[in-house]
Parts: sequence; structure tokens; C-alpha cells
Amino acid sequence: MKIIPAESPAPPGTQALSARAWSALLLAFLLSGCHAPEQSADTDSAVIYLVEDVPAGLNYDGPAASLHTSQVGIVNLMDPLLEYAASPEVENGVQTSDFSSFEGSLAENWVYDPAEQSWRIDLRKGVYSCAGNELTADDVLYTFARAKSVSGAAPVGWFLASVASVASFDTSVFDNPAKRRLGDEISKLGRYSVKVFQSAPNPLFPHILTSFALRVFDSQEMRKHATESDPWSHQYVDEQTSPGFGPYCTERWIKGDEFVLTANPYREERAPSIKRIVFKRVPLSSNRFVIMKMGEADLSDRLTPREFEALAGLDNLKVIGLTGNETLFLHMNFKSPPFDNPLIRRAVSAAVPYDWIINNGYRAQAKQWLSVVPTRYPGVSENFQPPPGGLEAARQLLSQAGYPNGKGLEEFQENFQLSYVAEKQIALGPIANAIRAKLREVGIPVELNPIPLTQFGDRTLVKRDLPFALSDQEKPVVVDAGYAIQLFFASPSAGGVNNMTNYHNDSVDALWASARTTANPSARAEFIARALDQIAADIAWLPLAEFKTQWATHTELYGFRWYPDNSIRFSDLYRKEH
Amino acid sequence: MNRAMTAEGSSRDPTTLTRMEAVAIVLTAVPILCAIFAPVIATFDPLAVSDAVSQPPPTLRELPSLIWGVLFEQMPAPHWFGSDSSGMDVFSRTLYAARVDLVIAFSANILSFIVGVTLGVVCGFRSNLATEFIARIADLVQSFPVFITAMILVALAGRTWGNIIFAMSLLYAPIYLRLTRTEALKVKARGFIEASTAMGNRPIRILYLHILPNSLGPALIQFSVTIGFAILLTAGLSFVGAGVNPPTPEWGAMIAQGSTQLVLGDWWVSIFPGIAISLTVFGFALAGYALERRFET
Amino acid sequence: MTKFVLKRLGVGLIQIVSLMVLVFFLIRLLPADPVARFVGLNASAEAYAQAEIALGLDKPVLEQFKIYLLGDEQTDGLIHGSLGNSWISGSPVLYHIGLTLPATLELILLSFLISVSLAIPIGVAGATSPNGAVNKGTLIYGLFAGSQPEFSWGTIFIFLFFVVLGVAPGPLGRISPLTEPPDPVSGMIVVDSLIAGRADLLLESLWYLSLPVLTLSFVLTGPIIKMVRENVSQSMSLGFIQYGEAVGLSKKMLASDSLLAAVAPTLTLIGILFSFMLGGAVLIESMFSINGLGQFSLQSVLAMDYPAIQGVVIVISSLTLLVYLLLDVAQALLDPRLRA
Amino acid sequence: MKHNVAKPLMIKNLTVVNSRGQALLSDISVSLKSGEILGVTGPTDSGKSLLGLAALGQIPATLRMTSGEVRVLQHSPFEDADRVKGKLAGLITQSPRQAFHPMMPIGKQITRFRQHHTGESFSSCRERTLALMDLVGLRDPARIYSSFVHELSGGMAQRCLIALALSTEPKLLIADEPTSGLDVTIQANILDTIWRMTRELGTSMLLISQDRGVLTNYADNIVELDSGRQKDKVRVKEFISTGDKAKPSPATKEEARRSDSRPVILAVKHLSKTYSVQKRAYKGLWVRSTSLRAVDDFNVEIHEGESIGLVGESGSGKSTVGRCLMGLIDHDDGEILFRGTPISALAASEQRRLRAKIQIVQQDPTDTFDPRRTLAWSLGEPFRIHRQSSERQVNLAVQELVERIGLDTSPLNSRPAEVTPSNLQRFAIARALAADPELIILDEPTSLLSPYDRESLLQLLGDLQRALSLSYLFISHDLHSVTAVCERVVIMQSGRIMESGPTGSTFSNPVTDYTQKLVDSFLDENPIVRRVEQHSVRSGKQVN
Repeated sequence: MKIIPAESPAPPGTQALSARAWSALLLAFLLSGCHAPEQSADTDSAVIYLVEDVPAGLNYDGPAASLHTSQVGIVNLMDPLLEYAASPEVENGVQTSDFSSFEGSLAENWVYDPAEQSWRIDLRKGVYSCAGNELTADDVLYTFARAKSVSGAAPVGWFLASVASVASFDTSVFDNPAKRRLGDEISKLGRYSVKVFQSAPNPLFPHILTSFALRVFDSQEMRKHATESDPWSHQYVDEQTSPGFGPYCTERWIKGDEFVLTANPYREERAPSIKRIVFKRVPLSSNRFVIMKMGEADLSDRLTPREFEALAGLDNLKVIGLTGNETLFLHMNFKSPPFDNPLIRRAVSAAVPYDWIINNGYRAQAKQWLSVVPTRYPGVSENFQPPPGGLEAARQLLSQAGYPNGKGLEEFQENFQLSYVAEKQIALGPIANAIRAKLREVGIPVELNPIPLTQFGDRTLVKRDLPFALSDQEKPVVVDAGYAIQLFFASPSAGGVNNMTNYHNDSVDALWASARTTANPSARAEFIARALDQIAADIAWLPLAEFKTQWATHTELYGFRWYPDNSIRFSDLYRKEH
Repeated sequence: MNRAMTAEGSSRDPTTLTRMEAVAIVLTAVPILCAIFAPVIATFDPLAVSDAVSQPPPTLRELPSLIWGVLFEQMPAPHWFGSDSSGMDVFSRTLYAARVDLVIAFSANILSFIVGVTLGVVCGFRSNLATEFIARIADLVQSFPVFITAMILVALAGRTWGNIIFAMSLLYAPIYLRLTRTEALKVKARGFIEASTAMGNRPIRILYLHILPNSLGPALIQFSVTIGFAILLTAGLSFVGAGVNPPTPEWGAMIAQGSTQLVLGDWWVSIFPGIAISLTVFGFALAGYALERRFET
Repeated sequence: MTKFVLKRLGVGLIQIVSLMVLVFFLIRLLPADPVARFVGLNASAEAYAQAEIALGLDKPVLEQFKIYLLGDEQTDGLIHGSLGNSWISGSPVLYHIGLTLPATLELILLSFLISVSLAIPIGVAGATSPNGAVNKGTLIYGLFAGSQPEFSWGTIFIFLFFVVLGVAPGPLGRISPLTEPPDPVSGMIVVDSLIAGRADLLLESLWYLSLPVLTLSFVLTGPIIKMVRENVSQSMSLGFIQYGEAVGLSKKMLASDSLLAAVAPTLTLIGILFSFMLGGAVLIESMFSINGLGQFSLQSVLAMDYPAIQGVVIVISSLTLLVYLLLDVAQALLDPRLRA
Repeated sequence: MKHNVAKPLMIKNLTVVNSRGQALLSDISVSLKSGEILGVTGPTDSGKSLLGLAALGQIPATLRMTSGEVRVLQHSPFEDADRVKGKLAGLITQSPRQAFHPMMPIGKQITRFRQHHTGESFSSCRERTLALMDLVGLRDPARIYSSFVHELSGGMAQRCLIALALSTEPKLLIADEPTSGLDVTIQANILDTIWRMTRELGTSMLLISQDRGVLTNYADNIVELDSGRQKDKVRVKEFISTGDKAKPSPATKEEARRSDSRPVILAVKHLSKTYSVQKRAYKGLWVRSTSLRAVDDFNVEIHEGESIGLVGESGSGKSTVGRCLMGLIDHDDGEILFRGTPISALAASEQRRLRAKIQIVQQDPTDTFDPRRTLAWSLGEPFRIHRQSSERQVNLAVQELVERIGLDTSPLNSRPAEVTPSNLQRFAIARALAADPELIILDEPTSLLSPYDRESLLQLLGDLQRALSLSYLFISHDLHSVTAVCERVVIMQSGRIMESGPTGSTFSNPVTDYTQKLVDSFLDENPIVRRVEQHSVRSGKQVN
């Protein structure tokens, strides 16, 4: 009903009358509002998912690609060529994957020809995008061409291809613009099959195809939104949606507020059971806790340990999760004295209160991390053991290093600033406090320095000048110890990428180089294992804890499966009444 | 209307304190004393982590026996205000927080008082292009949103005490400048300034002998009120994570940290520092008002 | 009168322009490296350079300033009314401000309306009532509420009314994140739900705004009461009121005369309070997770998003200057002495 | 029989006490016959204004009336206030601009006042107001009706207040210092208006003023109050005769003739000064300046030991001349020569040393000393500046100077606020002498003092001039003080010299009619023919 009365202002005589009429109208209007808001029609199958933030951008080469909250959007809109094979094991309500074997997603089959060092990929037929365009080889070519154009703000596609040694996807694209056009490294064999050439026998190629990047675009839809100044439609993908061949399409997306996915109408087989997902942005974990506790939402993640603990006790909710690849470690920069002194590094590793971190920091929803790569990854053994004897051992190590009771360490006060991501103050604050307290007890002058996520990323990954940091940011998306070594531990000259601690060990570089070039898998595994032992011995990272990746969900939701990017594929889920 | 008509000021001799002044003195003295004697009063090291994580404070029923135990039976002191999510004692941190907040608030105010008053007096005494420009800049800075500007300055320049103090003095100096400038303009028009010039006094001597002492009034009153604002700003900045670095005990940071556990039922981490900051800032506001009344009569 | 308004507009314009210049250089003076925003798995040195170009930070500062003001081929500058694009989301800053400003305005205007309609009568009563208790009481409350931190009282209210008593909603924002907000016309949910004729949404948004408005109003009523009380009691001792009393003017006439005289200083306070409230909004929004301008400015500052920071400061300061302008004009309308 | 005729005002043994119990008025009994004008006078804190207020039942809140009774036509202004206040008894105060609401047009306020008390319709009250405005001598009532009080001059504002007070034809009018804030020429005119209007309306009046001239010329009887105590009521004739004795001896008059033989200390040739009056619009950013010619071609020669009077109304430029001579303001053109040498030609430090030779005594004694410093410290300033002597020597010099002038040294180490205005003015003169000047410029030194203090100050100035052969430039609008001190007088009007010559002859037979008007409107304290008795009082057409 219209609120503002249409008739012109009544003449004075009827002034009193219209006043009464007004109040009656208002009363009726308010009363009509009091009945319980009727449920929208199809909530029975729609899932309400409370998130820290809705995607800030859906462009995996765009500025928001590194944010977890954006990746969950991308993986549900676009299907990868390959996926890890599901493993029968179900851990605490979450199914895991067999990371050594793959199953086809958009690809039907894929063959590696060692002689040509090429991969022939045949696409599944009859797969349609949200715009109704059928998946063809052109889409794959478009996807790789776009990645090679490095036109996006953060060219992740190019990076993963270069890690998997796809031919001519190397750093030369940056110096010479001519190199940015797709050459013959990827050729179209037929309407539904392509061949990709590699510059080296690199086993990582199938792995990178499963990640959130290099997912196949619907090239026809993308070209419709290309403009003269933005040929690769970055603006369109940053703002509207990322057209792919995934199970869902974007129904509505208001940045910073709401993101709604509905099932892709053109998808017959493998159609998802959950038809509609409503992402609701509730930045504070305490608020997500409140809404879940009131039973008004079906699913939420990234709550604090105490909040998960409190929700687990409620009747229509369950907390599921497993230790995937989320880890907490202390990073000591080799280029910032005194951390270049191994004795200091071992003193620190002796003094750290591991038990306090596991029991009070994570309230036992984590286990001590005894390796330098997530232990869930194949071929990873528990090869790290902090020096026994706790604080006493630490004091001895310190005096051996020439700083009895920390005397003389004041000179390095600046480097003992323990940095961590300010936005994670609630979770990491107490742990940082505990580490600070224990290290100061033995004389190491630690101070805390929370810095914003952007600054933390820059100083760890770009400038690599962060002397001392507590980080839970590093989750290797490709499930392969070798990839982790290249990502974090190989020195730049040996093809290392991030290596935020400026760790350099020739034997590790040599082992990684041979692992990269050998075609024999068991030899590769042997090289990698020996490299991991050396890294653990040098304490390139001081591993602290592997904490669970958890979700609080309605008891009726099943089918959860863990993926290395820790995002839920809603097409896995289904409801089952009790 | 000649003098007899206006109500004669409530004349009381200046030495007796009104009730309001007594309360103001208590409310400001207690936090200052807590700040000074924090190490003596506090029962725990404010930065010591312990396994007693998120412990509630003793209930009212337990209190008497606990106090008795601590006083006479050498019982180890409990967490009087409970403990936070790092197992740190809220009571000791609230005491030490007084030290942080007051030091930042006072130093920022003293700095902005000195800068503001000197510039104010000079602008009031001389009115050339330079002083006019300074006055215009002061007006402009005052149209900035105080909290957001402080947040920008501190967050971008780095969250050290020094930057917080610098940011606040940049924002508060214009307040003192405007107050002193208007007062200096009034004093400059007074008869004794003209008489002093007629005597052959050098302008500089007139400035610091006559104009400065007589223009300090309003700035002094404002000093106490702005201390209150400075405490609010420091705590506000820490509340949104743009103030002092953890684990420094600071009221705003403690309230922020506590507020996240509020819905879990842990109220004590936020409420006690909240009460502390409310009473302290009220104390300074009351002191400012009492000073103003005393100056008037 | 129009000559006065035109002059006042001119002054306001000069202030806003000088403000824009000041903001631009103030931010760049601070020792912070904004390029860090581009972080990704492969943020190698080349990607860093690439990001710098994308942000336009490779150009010298003065040229950046030219683009900021006049714009260049692709982007348009301040003159075209654009505040540039946010580096985080890539979309224009004005878009974000358009999305978040209404939420803050809704909170502020509602709190302002409530606190003014409560505080003025209390303030007048405090000044005019014969018995000392009311007089003293309003003074003490004015001083107390005027000096209180919003964030400490906000947490107390949340705990008391939501966690313990359960009579108020949780700090979930302007409306429960689960209900469909009305389609945005003014951006303010209360207004939009009225326009959309959705009584249930109107009730729910008022229900969710109750605690934040209570907190902001509690802090606002303090200074207003103190100011009104002071102005009215001062104006009651003004010459013409005492003369009026001596020559037998009625109590009602004297009261309205003293209120008229007390209005001008009260208007100036309202101006000062407005910029004070914008600051308070940052705290209240972060406590009650309202996605307002305060929250947006906090995120932009923490993420070192220069265009967004500049945009926020310019919008807020211009709003403040606009409010000052309106109040000055209102004052001039009331008080002929200002119209000289 | 007499008592049943209702008296307009009857106050019997009225006592009013302040919050500390001190009696501001003790046992005052005063009564007015219908049509009578009773003058009330006394020094500043004598309680005379409080008496006026009591008559209207308007005792300030912090004071208490412990005894006594007030009746206006048999009605008590306390019990049935709405019948008395404003209706039976009207009030005119000293500063009319503060009696009107600044944000409401004047006419509307008067009309509203009358409508409130008489209950007549707004339009008829409006007519009555316009008529009254014309009666009180306002030239263009329609324009003034809709203008605001800050747009009117002092004189016009007071006329409006009179119109308001008399608009309800009250039986009793309280006039508390009605003209002390106005210029001399307007003062007489306003008093004539009040006198004429009250005669026509048969209103009796309580005329309160410190100025004896006002009372002797207008009041029928006069009562004196001194710190709350009442002296007996006296007919005006007796009051005048007792006043004669206090006249200052005219000793200084004879030497006027041989002034030219003494050397010239200060010569001023064609001095002129233009002010650009800046109208600062909003926040000082928008400036509109109009120029005002304050002093135009001023010439004078001051001889050693001579005292010259500079007379004119406010705005005539007399104090601007004083300030130019002092070098406080730089003049546009013309020359000032001190013993023959032009001051402007000297170097700054030289000018400052010379400045010590010319000193100033300002008008407001309470404003001439730094409130935070003791008088001893302020008096020591000239010694510190010019003789750079140690603090101990300075104190000694101050002590010796004060004793030499014959002042009481006890207030020396108290702050200005604790000293009476007349004493402060004496110490201001002492401070001027501390720089051992040759010329003292006295800028209206007596205008803010009570008549009693004024006489003793003039006495002191005369003695000092004779003892130290000082020369004075005495700036004033009070002819009485000028005749007491000065040998020669210069009359100024809006920046130009109208006439100059020996004091006696200039005032007794003035050449220009401006001077004539000045002398006419001067209310002699002990008039031979009282102003009201000169029935030739012209209808009080408003002068400016």
C-alpha cells in the first residue's frame, strides 16, 4: 500500500479529520508488519552461508585473487579441467582426496606424451556455461592466452603455468610485450581437444589444473564484455561475474554485502543438489557465532576455537573439520641478525610454549606441527623435533651463542619485532603474547607488531624484509611437497618463488633441481624427502601447529569435502533429513 | 542595565572546595595515582601469560573470604577482575593501562598547548599575512573529522606512541590557538597595553610581560577538558586497531579484545576497563567545568 | 540576505578546494608503501613493478596530483566529480561511499533527532526550573554523558540488553544479514522500507538500530543538554530579559524571548557535534558491524587505499562544511546582527 | 486628609541585605506626592539603583528584603506585581540598547508591551506606538518601528525606551541614570523630553543619577544615599546652596595672559588622520572598508607649564589627536615638533626615549593597570625601561615618587581590582610622572569618577602643575573639569577646530554657534536659573 496519500492537502476544515485518518492508516500499516516475516519460497534447499566477506573480485588474475573470500566464489562459478580423485576416508565429517590421482572435471581424458613433453586433453562434451555456450577447445586456448597476457593486476594464471613449466610461460613475458601472445605451446587438435607442451618433464602440470586459477573461461561471454582498453574483460570479471562452466551462476553480487549463487540451468548431468546459496557478509566471527546460535543460518566458517567449541554443544548444529593444510609457523629471516646464527634459531625453537599454543591458543583444535610441509601432503614425514628441555635448553643455547640470558641481544631489538596479521588479532593475539612472554623469560627482547594483511604480504613475499613473524597465511594450493619446496624454500636462483625467510642451502637447491628434472617418480620422492630433512634441520621455518579447517553447519547438510584452497564446492553438498 | 541589576556572583571565599570540585579531584587523582603506583598495587605482571585463560572474576559471595585470605593468610591474590583470552590479569592491566593512556594524553596536550598558545598569542598580537595564514590553516584543520584524521595519521605513519602523540597534538593545537588568539585580541585592546606602549616598552616585552599571562585563562580551562578527549581518542584508536600495539595494556584495546568474547558470556574483560575510562574522562570533564566556574567568579 | 549566503558559499568553496589539496599531500607525506596491496602467490619483483604502473604510482607526485585533480585520458579527476578508483576493489570510490554513507547518515540523523528532541526540553528545564535538584542533575548528566566513550557503553549495552536480558538484537548490523533489505532508493533502510511500504522491514530495521542509536544518543545528549542549559540560563540574565521582568512581561513571553536569544549558540554546537558524531560513527559501526562510512574509512586506512582515504576525508569534510554553512545561514536568518 | 490621596510611591523603613548579611539599604523611608520629581544621588555603591528596583518589586535573587514596605498607589509591587509592574510603574535604564531584544524590531516590542498591559488590539497599540515615537522626538518613526536596536544611535535608542516606558501611561516612572551614557548635547535634550512627557501625563518620577547637574536642574526634591544610609530629603534650592562651597578655587585663571612668553614644548602643524574603518564580514575573510576623516588640519602650540583643554563630543577626534601626539597612531600628514625637532624624523630608539617625555593618563582607571600585577610593579615599569636600575632601586624610586606626590602608599602592593577607582586614577598619574615627563595628556580622566572623587583629582592636578611646572593637554567633554584646570581651550567638532582661546571668554561668549550649543546643553551643578524654570524649553526635536 502506498504510504504517501495521493490527494492534495485537505482544506483546513477537514484538517482534524485527516489527522485522525493519518494515524489510523499508520496504525494499520505498523500492525501489518507484525506478523512473522514469511519465509521466501525456496529456502528449503537454499543454503545460507555466513562468510567473513563476500568476494571482493572474481578475477583470478585480479587484485582480490589472493583473498580466500574471493576464491570460494571462483571455484563455485568455474570448473577446473581436472580434480583430485575422492578418497573413501571420511575424517570428522569431511571427505578427503587421494592427492596422487586425478579425475576429470571439464576434461574427459588426459594423456602425457613423455617424448614430446606434451599433454593431450580431450574435453567433456555437452557442457554448457551460464550463458548457454558449449565448452570447446577455443575456451581452453582463450584461458591460457589470457593468462599469458599478464594483463591482470596479479597474473596468478601465468605464475601457475610457469611453475608447471608450460612452454614459454616464463619471466620473459614481463620484459618483452611481444612474448605475451600465445604461441604454439598450446595447439587446438579438434573441437574438443587441445595439446599443451611443457619445457621440462614437470609432474606438477595436472596438479596446477586443479587449483582455483587457470579455470576455463566461457570465451564467447568474455569477448562480449571486452573493450578497447580492457581486451581481457578484467573490469567485467572484477565487477559482474566470472563466466565459466561451473555448477553455479551469479544471481546477485553486491560487494561488501551479499553474494547469491543459483544452479546453472544448462547443466543436466552432475547438476548440484543445493539449488541456491546465499553468501551473507558478517565480518565479525562473534556475530557469525550469534547468528548460527540463533539457528538462522546453515553454514559458517573461520570462527575462533572457543566459538566452535560453544556451537558444537548445540542440538541442530555440528562442527566438522580436519587438519588440512592450514599451519602456524614462526618465520625467522636469515638476513636479519641474529637469526642467521643457528644457535639463536634453536634457542627460540626450544623456548616456544608449544603446549600452551595447542591447548589455550587453539583449545586443542590443532596438533603440533612436526614437519615443514603440511603432514597431510603425500610423502611428508614428521622430521622436525624442537630441542628438548624447554626454557633451560634455550638459556644454554643462548649462552653458547654468546648471549648469556640474552645480554647483548638489545642491539637487535628492531629485529625482535614479532609481526603478525592485525586482522587476525583475536586468534593470533594470545599466541603472540604467549611466545613474547616465554622468549622474554629467557632474555630474548621480543615485542609485538601487528600489521595489516597487505603490509604483511608485501614484507614477507615481495620485500622479504620481515625479520620475525608469526604466520598462518601460507597454504600451498598444489598438494605436492616439491611445489612447497619451490614455493617456500628453494633460493631464487634455483627457481624459488616466495622464500620469505631468505633461506639458502645449496644442497636443498641441488636436490630440488634434480627432483624437478627427473622423470622417475620414486627418485623425485627420494630427492624431496632428503631436501625436507635438511630444511627441518636448518629450521628454515619453526613449525608450531597444524590447526583444523572447520565449519559449523546445520546437522542436515552432508557431502563436505576438503580441497587444498579450503573452499567448499557447494555442488558436493546435499540435505538429508534425520 | 547597571551593575546592581545583574545577580551578584555567589561570593564564597576561594579556599573552600565545592562538592563538585572535590569529586573532580578524586576522579582525576585516582587514575593518576594508579598510573604512578601501578607496580605496587598490581597483583600480576600485566604482560604475563598464564594457563588461567578467560577466568571469570570471583563472585560476590566468594569475595569476602578471598579478601580475608589474601590479607591475612598470605593466599596468592586471585584475578580480581578475571583474566583475558591470553590468560593475562585484567585488574593489573587496567592499572597499567592508566599509565599508557594518561602519558599519551598529557604529552599530546602539553605539546599542543605550547604550540597552540604561542602561535595564538603571536597571531593575536601581530596581524600580518603570515599570522592570518596560520589562523586560516587552523580553521581548516578544525574542519577535519578528528577521529578519522587521527586514524589515518597513526595507521599510515606507524602505530608508535610518538605518532599518536604527534597526530593528536596536530589536531588539538588549533583549539588552543583559536582560544588564545581571541583572548589575545581582547587583551591587546585593553588600556594597560596602550599605557605600556606609551611608556616606550618594546613590543616583544609587552607580548610576554602583559599579553601572554593575561591570555592564558581559556587555554588552561580547555587543557583539562582536552585531556579527557585525548584519552577517548587514544582508546578509540586502539579499539579499532589503529592505536597502541598489543600487548600494551590500554583501555581501548582491552575493551575491543573483550568485546569479541562478549557474546560467549565473558563480560569482565571489557566492562572493567570501560568503567575505568568512563570515570577518568568524566573526572577531567568535571575538573574543566570546576576550573571554569572558579576562573569566572 | 542572499548576498550573505553567496559570500558564505564562496568561503565554503575555497575551504573545500584547499581541503582537497591538503588531503592529497598530507597522505603522501606519510611513510607508507601502498603498492604492497598487490600480493599474490607470484608477487615477484616484475609483478610489483606492474602493480605500481597499474596504480599510477610510478609517476612523479606532482603529475599524480594533476591526474587527481584534472584526470587524464582514461580516468577523470575531481573536476568531473570522480574520486578515482579504490585500489582494493577496483570500483570507483564514489560507488563505495554511495553504498556506505547512507548507513552512517541513517545512524547519525536518527540519533541526532532523538537526542535533540530529548535534550532540548531537559536542558531548558535544567535552566529554568526553580528546584536545585533538577538544575544540578541536568548539569551533572550533561557533563557525564558528554565525556563518555561510545565504545565502552556500547559493549555494556550489548552485554546487558542482548546477552543477559535478550531484549535487544545482537550487534549484527542495520538489519539481520538474513533478511532481504529493501531495494535501495535512499540507501537508508528505514526510509527505503517506508518507500517500499514494507512495515516488517521498517520494524526490523528500527529494532536493529535501537542499540546503536541508544549508544550514540546517550553520548550526544550530554553536550546538547549542557549547552542548552548554559545558553538558556545565560540568556535569562541578559539585560532585556531582566528589564522585561521588571516591567511585567508574562512568563511565557520571557521564556520565548530567552529561547530565541539562546538559539544561535545552540546552532553552532550542532555544527561542531556533527563532525564529532562522524568520528563516533566509526566506533559504533565497528561495534555493531554496520557497514557505514566509518567502517569503510577504517578498512581503507588499514589497507592503505589512498584514493579511498582521500575520498572519505573529502566527503566527510565537505559534509561538515555544508552543515556549518546551513547553520550559519540559519543563524543569520534569526539574528539580524549577523546579516550586516 | 493628605494621606487618603493615594501616593504614587511610598517606601517605609526598607532594609535589603546581601547573601553575607551586609545591609545594602538600611531603614530607607521615601515617599512621592503625585507629579513630584524626587532626585536620588550618591556615590557608585550607595544603593540608589537598588532603591529604584525595590520600588518596582524587582529585588535581585541573591538579595533579601528583611524589613520595610513598598506601596505604589496603595498596591504592593511584590504581591500584585502584574498590576504594578509596567502598568502603574515604568522604568528607564542607563543602557537602552540592552533593554531591547536584539533580534526583534523595536516597534514590535513597544506595541507588544502595550498590548500585553492594556489588552487593546495590536493595530491600535501600533498606532499609539508610532504616535509616541513622534512625541519623544524620533524623526522618522515608520523606519525606526521596523529597525533593530543595534541600528540606532544611543540617543535614538533611549528615546525608544522612553516611548516604551510611557506607552502604558504609568503613574510612577523610575529613571535610573537615564542619560549618563549619552553625549552632553543629547543629554539635556533627552532629559527635557522626559520632563515634558511626564508633566503631560502627570507621572511622578524617581530620578536616580550621580550627576548633580541633572538633579539640580530637573528634580523638585533631592535625597542623598551613602552606602545604604539615607540623609534627609532636601528641597532643591537648599541643595544648590550647600553645593557652592565645593567649587574649585579659580586660582589658575589669571596667568592665562602671559602664556606666550614661555618656550613652546610641543608644536603641531596641519595634523590630519584618516581611518579606514574595516567592516569585517563573515569570519574576517570578506572586508569592506570605508574611510573616515578623524582629524583635519589640527594646529596647536603647547607652552611650558601651560594646560590646554581639548573639548568636543565623542567622535569629534579629540582622543585621536591625543593618540597621534603620543605616537601611538601614525598620522597621515602634518608635523609634530617636540621643542622644535620633528619626532617622525628621529630613529626608533631615539623616538622611544623622547616618548618618555610625553605621558598619558587614560579614561578608565580600572583598565589602565595590568590586572595580574601589583601597583608597585606597574609603577616601576618606567624606571625599568628607561633607567635599567636593579629591582631594589626601582622599588625605592617608586616609594619615593608616591610619597613626593602625597599619595597613600598602602595600596602599592595590592592588585588593581582591590583598589578604588579614584585611588587607581591617582596612581595612574603617579605612573605618568615616574617617566619625569614634560607634557601629560589626560584623556577624559574624570568622566568615570564620582563627583566627589572628580573634585579631589582636579585639585591634585592643579597642585602638581604648580609644583612641577608640568604642561597638560586635558581632553574632555565635561566643561566643569576643563574650566577648573585649563587656561586655554580648543573646541573640536568632527575632526576640525571650531574655536580656541582663553577658557573663561570662550565659554562666556562663544564665537561659533556650535560652542554656544555646547555651553547651553551643559547642566551647571549650581544653576542660578534651573533649566526647567526656563519655560522657553523648546520641544525636544531630536538633534542627530
